[in-house]
Amino acid sequence: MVNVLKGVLVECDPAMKQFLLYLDETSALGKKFIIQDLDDTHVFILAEVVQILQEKVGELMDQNSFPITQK
Amino acid sequence: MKLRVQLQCKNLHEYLRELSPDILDRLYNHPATCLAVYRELPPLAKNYVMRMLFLDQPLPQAAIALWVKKDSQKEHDQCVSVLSGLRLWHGQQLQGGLQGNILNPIFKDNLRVALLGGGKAWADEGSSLGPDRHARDVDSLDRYALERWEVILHFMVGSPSAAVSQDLAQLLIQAGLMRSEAGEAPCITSAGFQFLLLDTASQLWYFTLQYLKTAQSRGMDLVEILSFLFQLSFSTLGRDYSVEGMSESLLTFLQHLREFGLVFQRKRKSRRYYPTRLAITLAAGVTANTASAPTTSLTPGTGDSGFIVVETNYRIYAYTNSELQIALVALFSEMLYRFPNVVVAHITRESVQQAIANGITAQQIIHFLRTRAHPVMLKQTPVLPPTITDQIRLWELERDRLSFTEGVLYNQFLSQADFEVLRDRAQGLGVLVWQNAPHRVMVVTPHGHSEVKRFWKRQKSHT
Amino acid sequence: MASEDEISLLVIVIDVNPIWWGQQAQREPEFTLSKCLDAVMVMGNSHLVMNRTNKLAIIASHCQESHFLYPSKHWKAGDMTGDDSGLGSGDGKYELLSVANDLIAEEVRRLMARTKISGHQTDTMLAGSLAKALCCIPFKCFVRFKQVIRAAEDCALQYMNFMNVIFAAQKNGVLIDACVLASDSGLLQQACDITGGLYLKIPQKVALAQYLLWVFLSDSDQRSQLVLPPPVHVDYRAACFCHRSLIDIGYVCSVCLSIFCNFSPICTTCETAFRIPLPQMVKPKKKKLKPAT
Amino acid sequence: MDEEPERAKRWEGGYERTWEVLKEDETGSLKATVEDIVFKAKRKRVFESYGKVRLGMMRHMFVVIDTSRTMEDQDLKPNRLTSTLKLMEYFVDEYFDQNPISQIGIITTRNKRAEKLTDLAGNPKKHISAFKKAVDTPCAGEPSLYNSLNLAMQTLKHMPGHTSREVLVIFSSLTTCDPANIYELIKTLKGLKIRVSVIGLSAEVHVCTILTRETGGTYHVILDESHFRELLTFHVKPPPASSSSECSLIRMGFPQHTIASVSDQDSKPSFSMSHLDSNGGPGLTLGGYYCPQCRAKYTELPVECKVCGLTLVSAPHLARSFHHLFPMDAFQEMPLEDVQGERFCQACQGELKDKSVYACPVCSSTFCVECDLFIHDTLHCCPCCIHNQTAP
Repeated sequence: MVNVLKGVLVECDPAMKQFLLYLDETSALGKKFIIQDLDDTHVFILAEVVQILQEKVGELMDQNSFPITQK
Repeated sequence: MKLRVQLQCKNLHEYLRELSPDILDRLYNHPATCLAVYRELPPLAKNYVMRMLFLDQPLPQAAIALWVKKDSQKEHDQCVSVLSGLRLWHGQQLQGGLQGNILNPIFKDNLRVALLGGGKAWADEGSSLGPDRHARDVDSLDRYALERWEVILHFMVGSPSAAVSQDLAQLLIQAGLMRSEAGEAPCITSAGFQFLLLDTASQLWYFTLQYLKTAQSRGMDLVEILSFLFQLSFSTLGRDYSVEGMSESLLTFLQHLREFGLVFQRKRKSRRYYPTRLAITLAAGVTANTASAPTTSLTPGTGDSGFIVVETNYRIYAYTNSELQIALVALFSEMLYRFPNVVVAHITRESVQQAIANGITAQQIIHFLRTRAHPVMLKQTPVLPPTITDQIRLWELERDRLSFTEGVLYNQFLSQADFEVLRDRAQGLGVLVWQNAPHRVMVVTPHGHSEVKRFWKRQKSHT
Repeated sequence: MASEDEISLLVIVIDVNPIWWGQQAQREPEFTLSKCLDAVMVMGNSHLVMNRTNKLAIIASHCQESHFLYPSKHWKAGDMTGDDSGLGSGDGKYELLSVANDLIAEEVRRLMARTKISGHQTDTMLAGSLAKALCCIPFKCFVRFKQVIRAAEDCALQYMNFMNVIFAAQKNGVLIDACVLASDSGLLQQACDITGGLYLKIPQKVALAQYLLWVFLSDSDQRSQLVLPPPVHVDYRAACFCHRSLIDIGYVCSVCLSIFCNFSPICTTCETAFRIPLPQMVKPKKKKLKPAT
Repeated sequence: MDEEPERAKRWEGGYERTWEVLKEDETGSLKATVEDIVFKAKRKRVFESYGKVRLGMMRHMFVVIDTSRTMEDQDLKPNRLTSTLKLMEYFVDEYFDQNPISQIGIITTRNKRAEKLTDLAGNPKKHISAFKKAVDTPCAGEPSLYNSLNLAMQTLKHMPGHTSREVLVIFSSLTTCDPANIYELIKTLKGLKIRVSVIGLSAEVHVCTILTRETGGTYHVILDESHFRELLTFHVKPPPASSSSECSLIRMGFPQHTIASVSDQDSKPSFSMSHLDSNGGPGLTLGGYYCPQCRAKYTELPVECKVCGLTLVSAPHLARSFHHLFPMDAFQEMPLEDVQGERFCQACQGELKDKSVYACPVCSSTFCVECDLFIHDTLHCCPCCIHNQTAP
């Protein structure tokens, strides 16, 4: 029987996917959001978390960046 | 699911194609429109039109197909579709039962008029008024046009000195370039940011398109103003024309054009007007796409040469007094110091990310810096330090580490054959987003879901 | 699509040889010089409206001179607002075009009224016109092509200058098209073949405008796509310097490259004495004795 | 070898005050004089034509290209080899443009050996494709001047006496590895009337000075890439023929070009003789040039018929080199104030604005400087004189 699910396909690099899995496991967004782990670079997730997920990724990037210029 | 809005700038043909056939036919009543449309045709289509211009009988389609070589069939088909789409030619049954084509008679007549003369004059020329005592030369017209256009841009970036009419402000809001909270002064939107970084010709064309879109709602006749616009673009710079014989709505339109800087009129009630360079080059923006805009076009407020120096330490020195240009630079950088003739700014991750969040692309920022580069910068290749351009692109990519596509997931297929049948079907419909054969998983667009589902139901009932 | 900043300059050279046109008017009263000029103007107009950056120049090639019909010396851009403003005739023609056309007509009239034909010289100086046409093509343009409307016969005197012009054109990537009204011209055939242009002898003179629009208006990109009249057979045989007859095999002087149909011991052009060749061997090129070492 | 007094080196000569040429104008700008100097240099080439001298119109030239390790130096961008090969492509094109019935061959030298890249041939395409392929050749070892000159000589000495025999060496290394006494070879070359010219890429080398002086060639060392190009251009023009060279009438064929289209029923595709030795490329073609003597078919001219040995050319090919034989006189420079009447360039119809104009000495028409250069460099005939040419 074919199963049909609505959601959002996410394409990303493998490192980013690990971050998504981590967010999912720790329920950092308040709930589990990964519907299916497709392969190394693709994940299928709930549509409603897209916005908040972007912010989380933005935060991660902020943590990982350092000012490259001096004032 | 794009979270960012890209500024869509259609070209003339795309715009015309959307118009109703009735309006199109009426448009072709004016030689200027015919000329403008003809000029924007693909080269091969121009040749077709020219060949058929003096024929009064329809030509068999088979004969037309023989005009091109076999290996250029693709271009031929494209021309045929453009010509039909713009209603420039009609199919007509020939006597022998063959299908033939004939040029749209209205278009044909008016293009002939434009080329060879005849018919009545486009517009009254200033000569009927006698020589103008306040005649304008080309330079002063250029200055005037830029000044006017800059006021609009100033208004958009919120310079206090810039004031525009209520109509114009309304138009900017309708165009989605600005947003107005109740009672407050309008402020710029992300589309507006992108708009500011375009070159003048593209800005003008985008703006005109938006104007046309709302024209009908303000009780204007689209055909009338379009014809007038095209007529303007074919007029001679530095020459005066008379407003004699223009309808009331056209006069209002003229006042708007005056505010944009497309025409110069000494006084509101003046009986003559001068088209400016902006009006005449309007058609140049028609085909120029946003990514690779010509650098030759005039940039307001910069005088003649570039003024921006970018250093590898992420500093920008902008040698300008123009509030507008400073505001533009500030869109994607942090201001550090301000001197009488120069400002110093700093490109930082935050400032660029802020700009990107506002809908400006890295490409646009880089294009902006490159086209306005100081002559000193122009001497080196590449013009901008590669570290800077790369970093700006990287900052943009940072946001793009995830790409989202809305879709519907199909999994748990019972057999590989089932999966393949459905996958091939989805592929055939062009709705397949992603698939993985070993895991028997596929994703289709939400839009294509219903069609695929129906197919699957049928398929199941068969077996 | 043609890129926007490409300038395409079309130079039209018209042969206005009064003798040929005079005879033509008697032969076929329905096709006169003014008809031809009308057709050319249609062509020029069409070229100008094709693209904003397109440029046009028209040169009249007369017996003793070449005269620029458009743009003329007496007219500078922006002058239209001056006292000539009456030029823009009050009809539905594109303003720029009506100004240009009036100007052309005016210049032709002036040219025809001015020149007197001295009896002995009746050949059109086409090579000179082409040379001038080449000079006025600025090197900034990317697409350049020019076109010759040719009426009168070839003139052998111009051969060398003509060839120089053709090679200069080829070097600069200028196409030369020829549209021939009278008899075939060997020189123009070669010019078109070498520069990659089109050569067409018009079967029906009255339909000149249609031919011009159909064949010659297209640029080189479109030509690769269109089915056009087949190329003509070009005669590349040389004419010998002694009898002016066309030859298949001839003798060429190694010093001045003069061509002779028979072996002669002294070159008549540069007066060099030649070595008598040995009896013909299989390889004529290796017929020389090895030079003494 | 007798020790002739050598040309004085620049640093041995008098003290030159090069900067004194520059003069400030009223506004204190040097621009005007600098432009003037650039300008004069541009026009200089025009004047350097030989006048009425017999020229060696039929040239056989071997180009020796050094591909030794020194060619990997990066003083020319991206390196000497790439830059040289690129300029050589330009040179070959220009060479055949100016010397349509001449031939050229290419020799490379590395690892103490010389190797023929292409044989003497009259068609630029083959050479240019050879250059394109040669970009990837590894540069290694030392060059051998002796071996390459010897190789060139072996071919050139069989060339008929009415042609000019030339060797052009592009020499990058400062050393050469020769198996025998090179001075002996130079004597032989001199005897065979082979002119050897050298363009040095690094510095002047004594053996090259002797070589060029003895054989009547020229020796230059490049300053930069544009100078390199200029030096190559210098070799494009046919050199004056030595007085002792022979003259003869050469039998040549002028084949007709037959064009056949696919729709033509009578035409059948056939093999071209020029494809015999090249394994690539299309085999069957429709039209072509047929040798008037043996009817062998060729797709391109000029070519030497492989069957009967006749040189096949087209009349325009010969005409292409006529301008060397009848060079134009240089135009006279005169100040703009002297121009009577309308100040328009007779060629381009532009207004004369520069402070000097150029007048044709024959018809005294005036031209602007751009047209002057164009007329002398490319057109080779005065557009106004053509009109005044009356029947003889």
